[in-house]
Amino acid sequence: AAATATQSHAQAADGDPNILNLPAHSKGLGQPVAARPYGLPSEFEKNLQRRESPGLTRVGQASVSFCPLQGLFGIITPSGLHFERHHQGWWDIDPSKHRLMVNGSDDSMLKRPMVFSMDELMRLPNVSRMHFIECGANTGMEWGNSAVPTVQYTHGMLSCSEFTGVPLRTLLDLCGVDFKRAKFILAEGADGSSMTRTIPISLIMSGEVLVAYGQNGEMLRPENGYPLRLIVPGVQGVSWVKYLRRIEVGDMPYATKDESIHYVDLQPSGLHRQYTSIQEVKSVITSPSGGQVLLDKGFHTITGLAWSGRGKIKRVDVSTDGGRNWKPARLEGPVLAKCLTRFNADFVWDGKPAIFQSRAVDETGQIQPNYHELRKVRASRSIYHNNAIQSWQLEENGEVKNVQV
Amino acid sequence: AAATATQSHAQAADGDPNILNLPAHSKGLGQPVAARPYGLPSEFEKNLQRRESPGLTRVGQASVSFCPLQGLFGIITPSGLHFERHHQGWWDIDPSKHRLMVNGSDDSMLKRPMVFSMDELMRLPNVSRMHFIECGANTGMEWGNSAVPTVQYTHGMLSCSEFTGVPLRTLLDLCGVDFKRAKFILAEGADGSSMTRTIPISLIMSGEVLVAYGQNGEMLRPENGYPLRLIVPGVQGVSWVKYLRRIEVGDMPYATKDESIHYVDLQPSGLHRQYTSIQEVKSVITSPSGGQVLLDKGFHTITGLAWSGRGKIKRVDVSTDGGRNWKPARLEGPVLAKCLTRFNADFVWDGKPAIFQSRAVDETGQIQPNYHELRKVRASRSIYHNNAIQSWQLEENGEVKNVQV
Amino acid sequence: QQADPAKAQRSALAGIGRTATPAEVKAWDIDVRPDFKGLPKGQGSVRQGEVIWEAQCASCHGSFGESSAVFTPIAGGTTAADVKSGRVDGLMPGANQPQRTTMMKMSTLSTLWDYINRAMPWTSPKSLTANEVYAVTAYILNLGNVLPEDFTLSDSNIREVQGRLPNRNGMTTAHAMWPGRELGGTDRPDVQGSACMTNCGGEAVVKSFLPDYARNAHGNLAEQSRNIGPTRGADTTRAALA
Amino acid sequence: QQADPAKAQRSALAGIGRTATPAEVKAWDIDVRPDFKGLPKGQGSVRQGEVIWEAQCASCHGSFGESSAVFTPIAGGTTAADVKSGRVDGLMPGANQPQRTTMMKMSTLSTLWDYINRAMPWTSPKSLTANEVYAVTAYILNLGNVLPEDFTLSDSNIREVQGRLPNRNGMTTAHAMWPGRELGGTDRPDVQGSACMTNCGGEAVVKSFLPDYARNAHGNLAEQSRNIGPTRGADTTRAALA
Ligand code: HEC
Ligand code: HEC
Ligand SMILES: [Ca+2]
Ligand SMILES: [Ca+2]
Ligand SMILES: [Ca+2]
Ligand SMILES: [Ca+2]
Ligand SMILES: [Ca+2]
Ligand SMILES: [Ca+2]
Ligand SMILES: [Co+2]
Ligand SMILES: [Co+2]
Repeated sequence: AAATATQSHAQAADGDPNILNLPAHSKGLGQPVAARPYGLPSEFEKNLQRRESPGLTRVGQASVSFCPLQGLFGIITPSGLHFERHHQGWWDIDPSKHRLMVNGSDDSMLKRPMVFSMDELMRLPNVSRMHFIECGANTGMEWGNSAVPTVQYTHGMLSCSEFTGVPLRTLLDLCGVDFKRAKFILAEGADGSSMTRTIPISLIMSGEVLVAYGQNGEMLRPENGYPLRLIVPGVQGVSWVKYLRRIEVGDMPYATKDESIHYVDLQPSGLHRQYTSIQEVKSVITSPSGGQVLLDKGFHTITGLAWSGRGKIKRVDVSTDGGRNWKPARLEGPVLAKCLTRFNADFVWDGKPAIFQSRAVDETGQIQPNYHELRKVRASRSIYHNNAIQSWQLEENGEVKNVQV
Repeated sequence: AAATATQSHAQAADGDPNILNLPAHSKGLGQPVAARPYGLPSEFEKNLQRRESPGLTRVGQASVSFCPLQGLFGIITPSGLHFERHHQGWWDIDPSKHRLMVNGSDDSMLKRPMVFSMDELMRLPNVSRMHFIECGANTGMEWGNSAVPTVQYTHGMLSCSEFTGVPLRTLLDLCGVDFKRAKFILAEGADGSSMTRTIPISLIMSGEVLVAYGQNGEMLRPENGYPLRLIVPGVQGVSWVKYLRRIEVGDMPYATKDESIHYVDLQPSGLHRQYTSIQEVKSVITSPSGGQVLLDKGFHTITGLAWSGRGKIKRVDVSTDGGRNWKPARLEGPVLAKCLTRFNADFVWDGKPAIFQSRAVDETGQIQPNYHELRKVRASRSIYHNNAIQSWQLEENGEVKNVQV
Repeated sequence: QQADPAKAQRSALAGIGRTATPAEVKAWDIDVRPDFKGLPKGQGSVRQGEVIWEAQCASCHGSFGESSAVFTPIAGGTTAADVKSGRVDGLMPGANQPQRTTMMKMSTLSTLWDYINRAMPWTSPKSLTANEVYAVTAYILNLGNVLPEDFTLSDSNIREVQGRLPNRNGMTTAHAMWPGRELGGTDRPDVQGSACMTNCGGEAVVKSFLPDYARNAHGNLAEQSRNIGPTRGADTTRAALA
Repeated sequence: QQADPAKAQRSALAGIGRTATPAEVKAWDIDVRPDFKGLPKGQGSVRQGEVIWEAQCASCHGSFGESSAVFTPIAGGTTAADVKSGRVDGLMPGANQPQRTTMMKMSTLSTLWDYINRAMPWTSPKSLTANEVYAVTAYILNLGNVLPEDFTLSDSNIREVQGRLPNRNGMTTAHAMWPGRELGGTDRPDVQGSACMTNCGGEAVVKSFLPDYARNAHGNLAEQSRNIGPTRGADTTRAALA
């Protein structure tokens, strides 16, 4: 590590050859505009990819690829690195043939069932909002003990984008939904799994739930549901139904496969909590984090992400001694509801071991728990909704490791 | 147009074959996760590319490619579609060899000149902020008359990203700059043109000017200055020096080629205004816009972007009768200083001709002028800093055209 | 006129979208609710189900639903006592069940029918007839000792079979994580952290960490981190530095 | 201790970055300011410049700097009268100059020297010696009738030559678009729009539009717009629909 740490140091008496000998790009002509009509990252950035966690799943089409949080900045996730979770594989659907149907579980739920084309949906009044999406199973492998080495695998089922779409409420209004009878909707996808999830009408009435086509300025990516996806801010990713083809308005929850057999949280009582949906207040330090090696002693920036499915982040504290003492971190703007918030804190490394932790508080006053506080109530078999404080241990050799205290 | 407009209509008595005959993706298995470790847009989105304006420039390495604003949503520009402006071509620079030097125009300006590697810069306290970047020459072709057909060519030297980097002020502090003597800095790039621009120290003291490496969550793209770029919020793009290699602290402006021969605004007096830098309050309707054809009468969403180099957007008004009558548009959140703001407004098309305009007001009270107001003061030979109200004429056949009223 | 904004908007937006035809709704409205609304008429026996299972399902899920080749096992881990109580003992703490199978968790029978009907077999979802779904559902229930071998499942007896599911009483909505009040949950989250800022708790002792032999289990981490910046990815093909 | 936060931070950040060596500063500090600070000693004649120009510049800029093959012409549009007044008449309204050349706009000679030195020749920037830059700068000034053919430009006479630039008095900083107060500009923007909301101005009459023959000049716009949504790109390979 010491060798690379001195990268900028004058390597000869005179100075650094990278300065003294002008590089080719200072003495030549580069490439023309639009050489790449759609650009890509630098060749030197290839290490940051979405990756599967070896052994986690058995088939690639019913699996997850994790977002490389260890290398990301700010709050917007580059769409090319957005995490993926498919149940029956992803498709690149012809949008001119895609339809959205809204119907009732019976005739009393709405005046008329309707069909919309993409052309029509994109004419309707729309909004643009920044929100995080987190899989309910994010950090699920860590309920019992430290299991995976890096923040990509511990927390990488997390991404954040600016979404553009039509409030679902508008579509329900157009169908003349009887809001006295209707209590739930079922959202259904068009892929093989035809993913189905129940959402309460009350949440839709708030205008927050979107039928979205836009993500980070362009159309949704195929892996994220092109051309249409449900956006359910604050709620776990499985409810953000991709390739959205149908909304059914009804008066009871649907207990679909991913509401009864999965995404249910096993409690110490032996009961499963059903319809656990909100992603509670959570944060993680993304760098320095597991699997990284600090190059040098001295000043470092501790950086990470905080979020809550209940609203805005109010504060984040950071500890470098495993949770004994805490200092407030700086929050970068904008701080938005149900959106990632980037935090930063100073750290001067004296070469001794340290344990980094971050702890978020949201605007409802909920404080992110440590593993002790979380397991006291829920034990460790929930699989889903692990929002415990993450610990990264810095060793004397500069290596950072995933630990639990 | 009529034919495509009825896309969602039941095409047989029974209904739409796209619904009645389940598509392949509802009856099969899709692709696995991480099939694309770094994802790309859908195959159906190829029409949106950055493009050169034919005849505008003579060589691709001293040229511009325009951002396809006509198809974008929200405020974040997908990095792959970010506009490009190169003076001597772009490079993909090895970041391990890249250095930033800070020196003084003479010894009295600072305690010591310094060199930083990327490793070091990325350790320093950093911030993440969303800002627009607009070339000073954006809309330059339209000073005299309508010249190009679409918003990509009229306004496409405009993009907006979340940037992450170190306040330049921190680096000047580290060098012990004497802020009583120092009044300006010169920023210099490492490419063939080694672009140089003067920035006032007063702006740097505000903490706004960043030495940035991050853009939209990942590293800057090569076309946008990888690995290091100066961010000068509110100021024209040419000052956002790419491939940043050097900052010189001095006591007078530098009158570089792009401060004396270009990016000077010819006034009716025959004098050139020099050091015009701020991008003043401006807006444009991105859809419906020139070169588009409305598929149908009835409801449409008018959508566009507003921005000001002086701070936040306070309001945007929209006219559909060429500026006689105006209605306030809805602003999408977040509304941030020196950042794009997305606005939306309703429009019900009765089939008659219309002229769409948008007019932005910023928090300092500056109101975007129409061409009459702008030319009364500056005539039409400025080339740079055309922030006039844009008009799009909707014809009875549904086609929208670039006009001036 | 401001009285009903929804109505005002409806009229402004008139002409966008159209009424769905009955045939269209029929083609797409395939969901089956816990109260069995949406369930098509039909029937299928355990024996018919076995034939379909062997032909179209067993390759992935195993002849007895025991395979974990593509997913957690479907059957296993339930007992006759569970069928009576409606609570699966294997889910109690310390029960030491190696896996939580579908049969152990499933509390609503509609779920199984609906899911097979919409998504299985995996490579050709929505290819089974209603009767075939009844049959294969019956077979899975037989594998789970919920139904006898000679049973024929149908839309008229499915409610009774629901009453035999081993984990039918195994769910609760008494929590604060549903984003509404429809399910009778609670308002107050069950877990709350601590706001302590100094001298909190005892010494920080590491209780869990990754074993050295797993160092390279996720591939070489040196290749999974950026090659510039204040850190590098650890070279996990080698032992950690002293 | 809070008295000097900059100092406090300096010490926390100690060890990040290092002092630049004199050789390093020399290698990169190439800028030349309007007061000629930064200008290396040296000299070059118009005639020497002509040789370099023909060999290394004329292919792109033309023998007389007249070519617009790669960029606007470098020379042209200035007169002996301009050299006297320091204001280029060709920039006045109605002057009817076809192009605004470099020579017409340039108000500081440092700019030309600095730019050639850092960026030209285009495909091999920073390859000229200081003397060569003097020479070619002299040649360009000769093309612009600023210097006679037998002139030798050097660090000792360059200030005088500055006093002959045709547009040396052609710049103003009296505007509100500099983000500071260092240049003696104004605080109030020169242009302000109108806040009028109803019945503003006269009828909206279209005064400028694209001619029909240019319809397809930017390629087929049907291929430059998304193929779904409320609009399509116009097919500009055909005449507009009636
Ligand atoms: C080619 C492999 C394959 C075949 C054949 C197949 N399945 Fe599956 N099955 C899967 C996979 C993979 C999953 C998990 C899907 C997911 O992640 O949502 C699954 C899930 C299931 C589940 C839900 C299990 C749970 O706990 O979530 C049931 C029930 C099921 N299959 C039944 C069937 C039936 C019945 C058939 C035949 C008619 C069948 N499968 C054929 C691969 C297969
Ligand atoms: C291969 C082509 C090429 C050659 C050879 C070349 N140039 Fe250029 N030159 C250009 C281009 C292209 C530009 C515009 C660069 C930009 O956009 O910033 C330019 C710009 C200039 C300018 C600035 C003009 C202005 O108004 O901005 C000067 C001065 C100049 N060149 C001088 C020279 C000299 C002196 C040489 C030879 C020593 C030279 N050029 C050789 C292509 C060339
Ligand atoms: Ca239904
Ligand atoms: Ca200098
Ligand atoms: Ca219609
Ligand atoms: Ca039991
Ligand atoms: Ca050091
Ligand atoms: Ca004159
Ligand atoms: Co999930
Ligand atoms: Co520019």
